[in-house]
Amino acid sequence: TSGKKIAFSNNYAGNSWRQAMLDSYGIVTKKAVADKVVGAADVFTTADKEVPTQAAQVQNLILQGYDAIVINAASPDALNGAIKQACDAGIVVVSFDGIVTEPCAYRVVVDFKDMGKQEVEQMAKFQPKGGNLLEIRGLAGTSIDDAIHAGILEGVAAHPEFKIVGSVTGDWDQTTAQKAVATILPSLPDVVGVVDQGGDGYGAAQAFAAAGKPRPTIIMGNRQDELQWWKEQKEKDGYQTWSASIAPGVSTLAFWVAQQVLDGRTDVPHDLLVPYLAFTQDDFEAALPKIPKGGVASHEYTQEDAVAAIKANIK
Amino acid sequence: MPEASADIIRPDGAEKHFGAVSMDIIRLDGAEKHFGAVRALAGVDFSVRAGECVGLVGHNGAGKSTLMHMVAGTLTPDGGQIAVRGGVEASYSVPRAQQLGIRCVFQELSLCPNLSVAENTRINHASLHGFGWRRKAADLIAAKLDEIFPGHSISASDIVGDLSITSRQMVEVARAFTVTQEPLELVILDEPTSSLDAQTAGQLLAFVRRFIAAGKSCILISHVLGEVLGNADRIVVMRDGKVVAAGQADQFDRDRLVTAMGGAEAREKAAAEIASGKPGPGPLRVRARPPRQQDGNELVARAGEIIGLAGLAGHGQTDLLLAIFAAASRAKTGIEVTAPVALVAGDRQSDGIFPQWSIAENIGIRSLARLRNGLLISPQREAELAELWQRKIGIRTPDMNNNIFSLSGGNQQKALFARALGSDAKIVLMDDPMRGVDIGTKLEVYDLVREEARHGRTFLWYTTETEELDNCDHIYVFKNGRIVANLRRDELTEEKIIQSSFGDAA
Amino acid sequence: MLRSLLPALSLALVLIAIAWLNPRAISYFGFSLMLNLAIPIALATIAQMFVIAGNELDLSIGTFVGFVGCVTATWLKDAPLLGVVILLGSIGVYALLGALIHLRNLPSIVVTLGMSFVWQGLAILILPKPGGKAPDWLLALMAFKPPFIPFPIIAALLIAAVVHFGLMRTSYGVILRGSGGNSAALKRAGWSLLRTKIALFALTGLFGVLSGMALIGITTSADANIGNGYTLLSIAGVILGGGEFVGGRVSPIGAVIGALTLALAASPLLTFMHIPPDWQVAANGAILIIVLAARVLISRRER
Amino acid sequence: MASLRTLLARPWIWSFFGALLVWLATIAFTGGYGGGGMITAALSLAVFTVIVGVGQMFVITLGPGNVDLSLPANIGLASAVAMKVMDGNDAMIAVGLLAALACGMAIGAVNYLLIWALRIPPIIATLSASFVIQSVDISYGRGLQIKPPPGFADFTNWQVFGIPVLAILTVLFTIGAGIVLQRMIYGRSVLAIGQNIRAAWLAGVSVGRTRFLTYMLSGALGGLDGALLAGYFRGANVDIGNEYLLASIAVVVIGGTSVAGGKANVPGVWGAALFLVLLLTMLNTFGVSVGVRLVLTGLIIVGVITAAGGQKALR
Ligand SMILES: Nc1ncnc2c1ncn2[C@@H]1O[C@H](COP(=O)(O)OP(=O)(O)OP(=O)(O)O)[C@@H](O)[C@H]1O
Ligand SMILES: Nc1ncnc2c1ncn2[C@@H]1O[C@H](COP(=O)(O)OP(=O)(O)OP(=O)(O)O)[C@@H](O)[C@H]1O
Ligand SMILES: [Mg+2]
Ligand SMILES: [Mg+2]
Repeated sequence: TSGKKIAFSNNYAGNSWRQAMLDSYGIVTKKAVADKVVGAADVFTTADKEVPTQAAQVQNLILQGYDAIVINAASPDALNGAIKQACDAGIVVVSFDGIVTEPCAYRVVVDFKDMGKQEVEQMAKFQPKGGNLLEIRGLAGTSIDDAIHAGILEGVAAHPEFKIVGSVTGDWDQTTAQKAVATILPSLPDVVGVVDQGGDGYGAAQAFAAAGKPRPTIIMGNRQDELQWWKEQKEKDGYQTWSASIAPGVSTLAFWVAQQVLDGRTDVPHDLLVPYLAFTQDDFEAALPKIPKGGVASHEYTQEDAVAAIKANIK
Repeated sequence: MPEASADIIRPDGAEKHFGAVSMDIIRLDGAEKHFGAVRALAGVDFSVRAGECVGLVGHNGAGKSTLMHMVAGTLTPDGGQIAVRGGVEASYSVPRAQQLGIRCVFQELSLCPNLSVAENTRINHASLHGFGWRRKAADLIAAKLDEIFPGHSISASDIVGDLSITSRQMVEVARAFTVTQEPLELVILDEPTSSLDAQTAGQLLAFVRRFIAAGKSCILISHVLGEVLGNADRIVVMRDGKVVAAGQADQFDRDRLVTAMGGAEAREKAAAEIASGKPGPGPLRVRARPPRQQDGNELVARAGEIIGLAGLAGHGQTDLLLAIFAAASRAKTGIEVTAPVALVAGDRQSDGIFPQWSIAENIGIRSLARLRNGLLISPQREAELAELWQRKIGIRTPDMNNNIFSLSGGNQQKALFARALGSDAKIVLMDDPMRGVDIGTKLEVYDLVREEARHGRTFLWYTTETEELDNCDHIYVFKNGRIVANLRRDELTEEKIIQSSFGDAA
Repeated sequence: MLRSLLPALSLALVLIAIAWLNPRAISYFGFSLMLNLAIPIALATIAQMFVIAGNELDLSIGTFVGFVGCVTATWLKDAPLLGVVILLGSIGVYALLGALIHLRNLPSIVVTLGMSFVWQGLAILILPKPGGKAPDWLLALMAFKPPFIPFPIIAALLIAAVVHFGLMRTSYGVILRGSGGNSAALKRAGWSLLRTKIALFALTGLFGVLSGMALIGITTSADANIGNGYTLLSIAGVILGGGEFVGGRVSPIGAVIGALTLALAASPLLTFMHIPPDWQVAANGAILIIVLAARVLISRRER
Repeated sequence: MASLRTLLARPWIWSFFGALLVWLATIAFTGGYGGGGMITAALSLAVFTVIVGVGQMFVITLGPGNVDLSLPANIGLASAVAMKVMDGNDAMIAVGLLAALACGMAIGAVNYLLIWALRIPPIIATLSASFVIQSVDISYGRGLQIKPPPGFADFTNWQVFGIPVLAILTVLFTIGAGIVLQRMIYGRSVLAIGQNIRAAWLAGVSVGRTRFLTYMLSGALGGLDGALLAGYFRGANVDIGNEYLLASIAVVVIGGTSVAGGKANVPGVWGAALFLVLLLTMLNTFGVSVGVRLVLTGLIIVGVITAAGGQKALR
């Protein structure tokens, strides 16, 4: 595949998760290009998480004559028109994180629903007596928010000792999340735990502190500041929690999948399930020093990882 | 005023006179209107007959425009009755007025600046629609403009916002006289000549006479009493919201009108006496050469001088004033200005007034630096300045903290005078500033200007009224953006100005 | 005269840059791809232009397009009659807003800001997660491949021509624009300002609906957040096309050209330039600045 | 009675009315529980909107078409600059604040340069500038969350008897802004330009300088806000200012400032900011779903403005 060109269509670069995603992608693809595994691997970023802008971007990548497009999509369905056009032009499309539902594309999927469910399962370990939960949701109207939320509801159904007494929208943005939590806290009864969608944990902790409320168990999202805070609390009084998120490096897995398909593999399943990245009380401190200050935990995949993942997903 | 009472309208209403007054196109009985505390109309009886031209005069804020709004249906009276051809109208409105053939040229121009001349015609003529309406509208307005203002240079496709204020006024007049499906019986002209030069004003008035001769009617409002005296069949004088005199035009002369209006009596001769006691020329204040000037002519103004800018409207006078104004803050080739400048705008709506502000704030804006007490503007000093000038040029309002738009048109203009004269400017540029100012006030302002000039202020005064040039020490006549004549006051005659305005001097 | 040609000049500038960077794009296929997403933008810009013609501003057009998209991908497909009724009803809501704004003399910017939340909320209620599917006829329409001239170009010409005729040439169009130029004059001439305001808002609603439907026809399925960016884009398009915020000075042809310019400058040009990811967003802004600055150089010379 | 009528005639009273109403509705729902905490939270959060709102108000008052769309990007960049300069060190707080102010002012100056030198309409000029600023921020901050010094973080959350000190300072600042607007030459110039730029020029107002200062002021306030936000939300990030695009405009217009220019209203900015935060509090407390929450937010905004009514047209 040394003559093949792979483009990466991204719709946002302004937070630490996306930056880590781009970093991982850059490290892996630069090496791949240098090793002549592929001919080119260019990155295209639009500003605003906008669907129409990204759709236009995909259409322009078609015009540019790329052989494959790796995409983190702004919408699972609304880009289908453009994705279909790409497939029709003979281009391999591999989506991850923000996946697309168009059947001709490949999906590197994280089981977000399971992640939501696990949050409650873990919560049950730390708060065996149960109690009130606060839920912080993500960007309304998106599929990931919907999936994690569904998982959390399932978890709560399985653990009737928990009750969700408040639910706010954090838009996956620490500022918005902290603000939303701050506005609802005064009127909430005591809360034993916070379930969220990753990355909002630190903001929630700040809001509880600002309101002078007791610190609940907050599920974390693998960001450096979250793990750092966790560590401080642990050292203070043995605080326990759990942390999970999709690894930004999954972008590299998507890259390798695209490379494998371009290489002529025809047995690659269109849906590849990969695990999310989770830290527990025992292993998070080991990971902490490796995460850049203000960044997020990541993991880069190799070509072999991709081959293994493909194999694992062939039924 | 017993002499003039012969024709005063009796207040006992239309019903009694049913047959007798059937000639009346429109008749208002006991019309009243309040704006907050202001009583704009205090029971006015007014009527217009077919085939007559009624002249309406009165000081600024007398209620003339308000009365005309009632006739045109754009304002409903608080009290009183409106009858059309003898029949009392229960709900009189604009569409009804249009149906009856009543049109109005309002004092504030009523054109849409974003539309073309033809499109503006369409706005006042609902019947201009359907296939080919653009052609029809363009032809109609062009024909009417040709008829009223022969030699005009307006095209039906011109965008109104690009036209000079003079051309806009011409368009508005022509539009009102354009006939489509609806009849045309009565045209109200509220200060139609305020932005026209003598030449076009003459064309308009001649047309009005032809219009009347054809059996139609007209109401003519003007502060140029000569226009009213020379063209109206009947004159109605208003004062403080009431009709104070009415009668056949030949019963009035200029002095009697002025007295009836309650203005300054017979002070016109003042001009001559001042001229004598003038000190010699002071230091140079302005030296300016219009950009299109090719010969050596240039405008020179010294301290204490009143310089007149004459010629037909729109021939570069306003442009030169603006260029001088700009040169005062930023060096400009060909123009030398040696002292602070203030400007009295003639087009008050677009160049002068701050619509959100009170009268006092509108006056104070040019003098903010002097109104400060430390870092902050002192409201007290601002009020003092406003009151000083309210007294000095008689702005008619109960409270200077009222919004500027509560003033009548002429009084708004006075506020703009107060803004410039109350400032520290040594040079005052005046862009045809007497638009809509009543005769009494004009005389006061002339005095004021001469007095300020005696104290060393310099005035550059563009005017469309030839009479006003009598106040100037020196007159420059403009044509096509150039100075074509340079007259001393003693050389000034109307013929000379007209001759240079039309001649091929340049 | 030259001034009214400025929007076209901006567009030409962007096209030349594209042709230079990627000659392949200047083809039937290239234009079809590059411009088809410009159609909904052009429609949204026209929608915005109508309210701007009446000295108002619509901050809700983006979320309204999203709402229409959600309705199109759900009810209009599954229960066409209901879908049509809802879309007509939403145009009615726009008309009512116009009436409310006129009767209570409200700042349209606040009212439409409020409405932007309402439309977005409704979109999320209709479509809690992305999905739905555009009706087949709409898909077929937007995928239409006429001979020789790409569909987006035909559509843009058609939109510009129809709206230009309606607003600039008809007799009632004059009244609508006049209401932005001098509403007092219009009132004095006996026209109902309530009616002009209602008409302008209803037209905004109508073109908002068309924009939402066109967008879904291209993307094939909907997302509650799909139109959010259109609010700013549409305002910028009107201004880029030579319109002004007050005074009723707007140009439908200019607006369509403005929308096309924005659509081309924002994406194709950028994609073809191969800029480091960090600076791609900046390049987006820089292109806008350059396009506008070039216009200034020319319009300065004219003065 | 008469004084009540004059009070009702003031356009800003309605936003406070709205705020009060929303607050009463919330505590009626919770049975009086948490009412004080809500006000504390509302005051802490409203501060940030008020600061940028005042800047935006001056800009909008300059007349139709004037608006500063670069505020969100400005806030984001300034927050990163402030945090990097402070570098977690309490001794550098003042320097960091100055750096943020300087950064904001530079952005304001660039905005005006584009508007004046290139004659670009303000809305497009500030929008384009915001794209560039965003890129600068991404490449400067790398999307990482940079933490504030503890002293600064505590300061932004410092409360006396449940009243945030920052809110008290902001009240003083807004009183100052009101005085500048009505009683200083600069403020009068802004008002004059907003009503009629040509008349202002002809009345001797220095139009160019006033507009320049206004865009600088807006930029500076954006910069300051960025620093304070980073303190309060415990870290700078690219997205930190996102919500202030709409919010800064919303508080200005809901607060009674005329979008046609020439008429500004300082107290209204406070009323509207509190109204918006308390509205969020109320809807979060009611626990309605996102869709319903958005619909209600919109309807309540429209309702309040309709109740307030516009001003009557003059002549
Ligand atoms: N909309 C308004 N609000 C408040 N007061 C008004 C309004 N319109 C007119 N007035 C007041 O009514 C009175 C009559 O005004 P009007 O415009 O009829 O005077 P006018 O005779 O036409 O004066 P001018 O010769 O200056 O045009 C004035 O005192 C004016 O201040
Ligand atoms: N010749 C003119 N005619 C009409 N308006 C003008 C003219 N010159 C300047 N202006 C108005 O003034 C605005 C700014 O002009 P300019 O840059 O000269 O500012 P200024 O008032 O001189 O300010 P400063 O004194 O701070 O330099 C212009 O955008 C325009 O609206
Ligand atoms: Mg009048
Ligand atoms: Mg005159």
